[in-house]
Amino acid sequence: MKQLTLIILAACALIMLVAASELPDWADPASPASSHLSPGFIEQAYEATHTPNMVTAVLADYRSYDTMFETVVVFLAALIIMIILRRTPHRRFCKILPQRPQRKGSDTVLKGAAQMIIPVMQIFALYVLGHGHYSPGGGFQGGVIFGASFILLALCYNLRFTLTRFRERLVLLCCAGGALLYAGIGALCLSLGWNFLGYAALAEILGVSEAMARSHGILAVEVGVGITVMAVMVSIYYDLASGGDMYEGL
Amino acid sequence: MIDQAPVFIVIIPLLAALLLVFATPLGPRFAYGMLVTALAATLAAALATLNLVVAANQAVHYRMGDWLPPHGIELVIDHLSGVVLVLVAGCALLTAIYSLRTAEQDNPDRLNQYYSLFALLVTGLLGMVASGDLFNLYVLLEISALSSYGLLARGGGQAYYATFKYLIVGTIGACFYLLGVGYIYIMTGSLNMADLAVILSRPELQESVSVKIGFTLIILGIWIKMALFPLHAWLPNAYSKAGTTTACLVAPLMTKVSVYIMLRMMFTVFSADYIFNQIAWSELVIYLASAAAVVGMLAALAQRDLRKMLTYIIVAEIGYMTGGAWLANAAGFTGTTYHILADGLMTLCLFMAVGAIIYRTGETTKAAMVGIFQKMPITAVVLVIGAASIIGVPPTCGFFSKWYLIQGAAQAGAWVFVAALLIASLVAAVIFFRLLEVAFFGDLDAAPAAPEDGHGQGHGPAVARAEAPLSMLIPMMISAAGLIVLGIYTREVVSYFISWSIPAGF
Amino acid sequence: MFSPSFYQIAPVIAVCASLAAVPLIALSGSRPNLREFWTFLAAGVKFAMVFALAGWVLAGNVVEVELIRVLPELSIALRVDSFGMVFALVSSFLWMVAATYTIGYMRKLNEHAQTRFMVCFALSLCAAIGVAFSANLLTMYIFYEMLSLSTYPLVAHHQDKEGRAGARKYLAFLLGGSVGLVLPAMIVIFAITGTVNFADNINSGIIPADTGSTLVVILFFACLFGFAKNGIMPMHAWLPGAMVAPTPVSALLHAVAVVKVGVFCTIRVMLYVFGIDLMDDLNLGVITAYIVSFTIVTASIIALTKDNLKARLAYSTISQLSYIILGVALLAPAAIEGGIIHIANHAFSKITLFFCAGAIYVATHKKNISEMGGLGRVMPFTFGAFAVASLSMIGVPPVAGFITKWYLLVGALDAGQLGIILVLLASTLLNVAYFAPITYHAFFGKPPAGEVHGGGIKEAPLIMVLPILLAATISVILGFYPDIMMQFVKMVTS
Amino acid sequence: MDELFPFIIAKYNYWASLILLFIGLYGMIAKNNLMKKIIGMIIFQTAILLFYVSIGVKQGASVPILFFSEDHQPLLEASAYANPLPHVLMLTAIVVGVGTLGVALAILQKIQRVHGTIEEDEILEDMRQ
Repeated sequence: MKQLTLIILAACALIMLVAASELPDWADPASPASSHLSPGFIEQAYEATHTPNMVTAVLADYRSYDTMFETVVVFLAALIIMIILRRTPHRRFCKILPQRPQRKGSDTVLKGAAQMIIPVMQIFALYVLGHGHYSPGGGFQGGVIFGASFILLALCYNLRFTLTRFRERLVLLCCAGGALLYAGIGALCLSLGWNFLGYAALAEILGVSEAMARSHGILAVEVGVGITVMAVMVSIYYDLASGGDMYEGL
Repeated sequence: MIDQAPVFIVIIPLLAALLLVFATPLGPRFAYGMLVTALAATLAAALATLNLVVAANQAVHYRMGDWLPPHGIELVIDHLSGVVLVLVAGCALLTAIYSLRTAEQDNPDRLNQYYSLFALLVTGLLGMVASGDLFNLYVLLEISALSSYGLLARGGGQAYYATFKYLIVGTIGACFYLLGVGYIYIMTGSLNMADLAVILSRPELQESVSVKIGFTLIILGIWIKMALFPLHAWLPNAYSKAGTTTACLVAPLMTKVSVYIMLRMMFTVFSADYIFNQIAWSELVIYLASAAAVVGMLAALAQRDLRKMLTYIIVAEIGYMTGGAWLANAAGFTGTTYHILADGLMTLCLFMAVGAIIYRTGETTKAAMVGIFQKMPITAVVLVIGAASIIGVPPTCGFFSKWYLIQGAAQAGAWVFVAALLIASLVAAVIFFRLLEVAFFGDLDAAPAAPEDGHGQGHGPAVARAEAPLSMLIPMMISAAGLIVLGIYTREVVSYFISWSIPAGF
Repeated sequence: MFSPSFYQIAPVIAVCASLAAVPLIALSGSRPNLREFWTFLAAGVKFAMVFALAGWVLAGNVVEVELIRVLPELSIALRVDSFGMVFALVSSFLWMVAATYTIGYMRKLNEHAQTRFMVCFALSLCAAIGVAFSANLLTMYIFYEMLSLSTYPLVAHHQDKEGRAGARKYLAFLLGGSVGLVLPAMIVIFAITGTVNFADNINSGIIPADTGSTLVVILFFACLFGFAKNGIMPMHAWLPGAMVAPTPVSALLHAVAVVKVGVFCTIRVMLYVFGIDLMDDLNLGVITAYIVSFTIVTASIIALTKDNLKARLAYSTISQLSYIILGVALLAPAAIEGGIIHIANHAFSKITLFFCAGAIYVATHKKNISEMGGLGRVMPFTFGAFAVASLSMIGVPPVAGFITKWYLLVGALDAGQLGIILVLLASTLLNVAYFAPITYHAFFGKPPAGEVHGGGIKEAPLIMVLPILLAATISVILGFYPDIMMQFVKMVTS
Repeated sequence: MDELFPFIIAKYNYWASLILLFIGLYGMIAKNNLMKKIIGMIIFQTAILLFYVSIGVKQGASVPILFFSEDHQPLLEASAYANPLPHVLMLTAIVVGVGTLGVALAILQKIQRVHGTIEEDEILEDMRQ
């Protein structure tokens, strides 16, 4: 059976490898992908959105509908993992949790390092998020770094301690809240008479030009993305690391 | 405001899903009310959109973020997608109403999160149907896929392994689709469906091997997603191990939306001419579809578990729809699209009826059917109507879709497919006949084992009335009535909606 | 008489009267008398409508009503013409008779689930009239299926293993034939011609002349065997199995409604879809005639071997049904008339026979012929009627069956089919051989050893004997005045 | 030979990602250990990411972030920047991949708990009992 799979897959691979000769050359500037839509993005994105980072502009404005669902995918992952793994009803659990004594151990170095690194990480995360308009970065990257700071906390201290700092219930609300912020901005544009996610609608409220309004809109949704991604990272870590019961963990 | 209706179809369930997480402290009844209200609003939006489409007699385009396609993403709703949106929203609403008891039974804790997943699945499905962008379609495909993994895994026990297999296979399917889109993107530089249709009609791309590979990958991916024989192995286990509400939601809609996506790809992105002259797999696909119909039904015949039986019937029905789409004529296309509607509704009807029977009796095999006519007469009637539709008894809608499919097959000279449809119908008749026989006669074969209660001549076991709760009965009755109404108004459905979508060249 | 608009509604009422009675019957299950009242009311309304329409049809009118247009080219529509009227008159009249009898039978035997029984009974009658008044193949198919499904609970009434086996066979043959053969044939006809409406006359049919002859032959035989209710061998096997049903069911459904619907549909398709001309061109008539001749003779021979009265009647039915198709297959006007009139003649005679069988069972709980020696002396009315009906079956003047035999023989002579004449003669002899002994045995035979017929056994209740006598009387009347039905039949062939 | 080498160079991005893709696919289909299936899945998805990202590369182009000249005028020339669209698409696809991976791992934990193993044949054996 395995051999058969191997043979079939190898045959398919061979066909596709040979057929690849028809595809445009590596880094060919004249390829359709580089010549059909992409010049439009490159040439108009700045004017329309005041965002020098075209990836951010395309991600959070031209294709912001995709990105909204991308955020939802992240939220969904956390939700599913929680619904599959989580065992104890969390409300009762959160009440007993703070009284539990912290684990004592000889990990002073770890804790000390964490105390130093975590604030820096978090500030850096905010920078990455906020600077996404000008440099590689944005909500996803910033959110991941921010989430990683909590994971670091959990690794260097322990899960229970982290849970007291960032309650599970709050994590879940943040997961949904970020996505809700994103969708809410879209709906706000809708209520201002523009289409869904047409940030230019914010120009009236903010008193800026439409391009600038788009830039602000991008920032706002990036914040939403950042919150969700951060919370989801933490939530997934909580559930996967403890197997869903929150007592044990790395 | 009314021209914003298309976007509401997608964002209402999305917002509901997000808000449901916040509404946890308000209790399960509030969550239920919220879900039902949101889905009712979604249905209203879908109807309003359909109305827009019919009034304008052309596709409605909605530009996300006011960006012009092909740079921006647009929603495109034409007659076909409008009807499918109404179907999806309607089925979801009925399932939501139905879920009052079963969802709480299956999810004593985390009901809100369960409902949130429910709403997200609906969002994904509706978004897929409405989308006019290949990549956006992929994202929403994954949303619906991921939420269905979550919902199906809620079944517990053996559901985990079944869901895992579904996850692996589903990911392969979705990634094939994504890779196919990559090929198309490389060759055209575009992702917008309407734009692609124009670009792909260029002669050099018609001949291109890479475009053919792209098309093959996309179609293979969709076939995996819709469980076309022989890629169906994941479906029966995954669906039959799930909770009742989940099964009622996932089973009728997921595969039907995949069929719709297949039609979209075949006839909107590519063209009938390209599919049937350049690709020219029709014969092979029709053989596959015929095999799917017969094998699916025969496998269903072999099942003891009621829900597993129904899931194999889905496999067979997928065969009907695929075959119809590849017949390359108007009758076949009409049959397929009409069958999307009919099958969505009848699968829902059957799953709800069987779910109610399982809910009341606790049995999952055909032993659950004993005395069902006395015990749950309304449910039994619903089951009979659903079964009649699957078999193809007039005037239920199942008859008319089969009519079109057979007519199309006869016109195309695909006699294998005609034979497969008839054999499948007959096997379906046997399947349901056996169930109803048990319901009618009681379990006669099992009677000798317990002779003391078999006094007289087995004149039907005397059983107390134990009808399903009203929250289950109402959606069931609506869906059963829908089967008949849809059947009676076949002409209207076909001439107002489907005939507009028949691709050029048929 | 009535305004023309009345005649537009009348067919709908005629079809739907028993359908409308269904919820009423179902809801008044706890009050048998009220329930029976609804049955009679529906039967009365139905017969009145059919009777009113009969006059209108006789005046040369044809009523067409479109109910629902399901597809752009396809509708569910009713049409009342002379051919349908023959069947509609017979079945709506006999429903009243049978309903009376049924009530007596069911109450006397204290059967279970009487409400369900009456509901299905009403449904099946709706279907039967629907078939009679169908304007196209689709409508006919729908009502045909409805009849199959609604009679299933009747056949399976006893809910035991025997009933299950019989009912399984019943549904397997009927649905297998209709879904497996008729449905595809219908759709192919639709694909070829673009319509499934019946032709206006029996000559032309609707199939274009340039259709490939192989395809036409396949379609024809798909329809001939697909309407399995017509009992042509080898699709007859359900009929003896279905005799497990209570006798009124056997009587009405298997002597009148079900089998006659099968025959009616077959003839409808032969004459109004394929048409005489096309059948003649392809020699389909002769082939069909010999196929059904085989059925006639074989079924008669099997009937000889049966001791169970109902089984013998069942095989007799199979044989007699083929007379009807034989007549039409000969394609000569006289033969067609003979065939069609036999729908009515056979219905009245056969229902009498079944009623008698039921009455005997109710009175004595006997099913086998060999046990009925001497019963004629204690049940004179029942066996008297039985004797009259047997004579009709055999074809002795002046009872109705003679008319059929006469026309069939004339038709066979016209068509020059000497082989068929021989078949008719042979089957008449066989009929004598399996019917005469029953009557003889009953009147002149001796009771089985150890049994003395005395005060223990008497006639069945009056409510059962009256319908028997009525049906037998009409058999005789139809023999004396065949024009009652023949005027409609003549309109078919003219 | 002189032509083959440039040819391979010109297409190697597709070849590399396709080979990776099939390795991943083989792992997903043929491996008995469910964890290895997941690893196959990651390889499979990553291959597609690479496939897409490689489309975006353009000869002589820089990252798609606008250059400003001395006098703060943006350099708006299509040939100067790589194609931003594949990056955007793959950002989304990465996220989807992560989501799927997380869900797969969660389900795997449950499988381990229910069946006591993550070897496929042992699970099937366990389910048969």
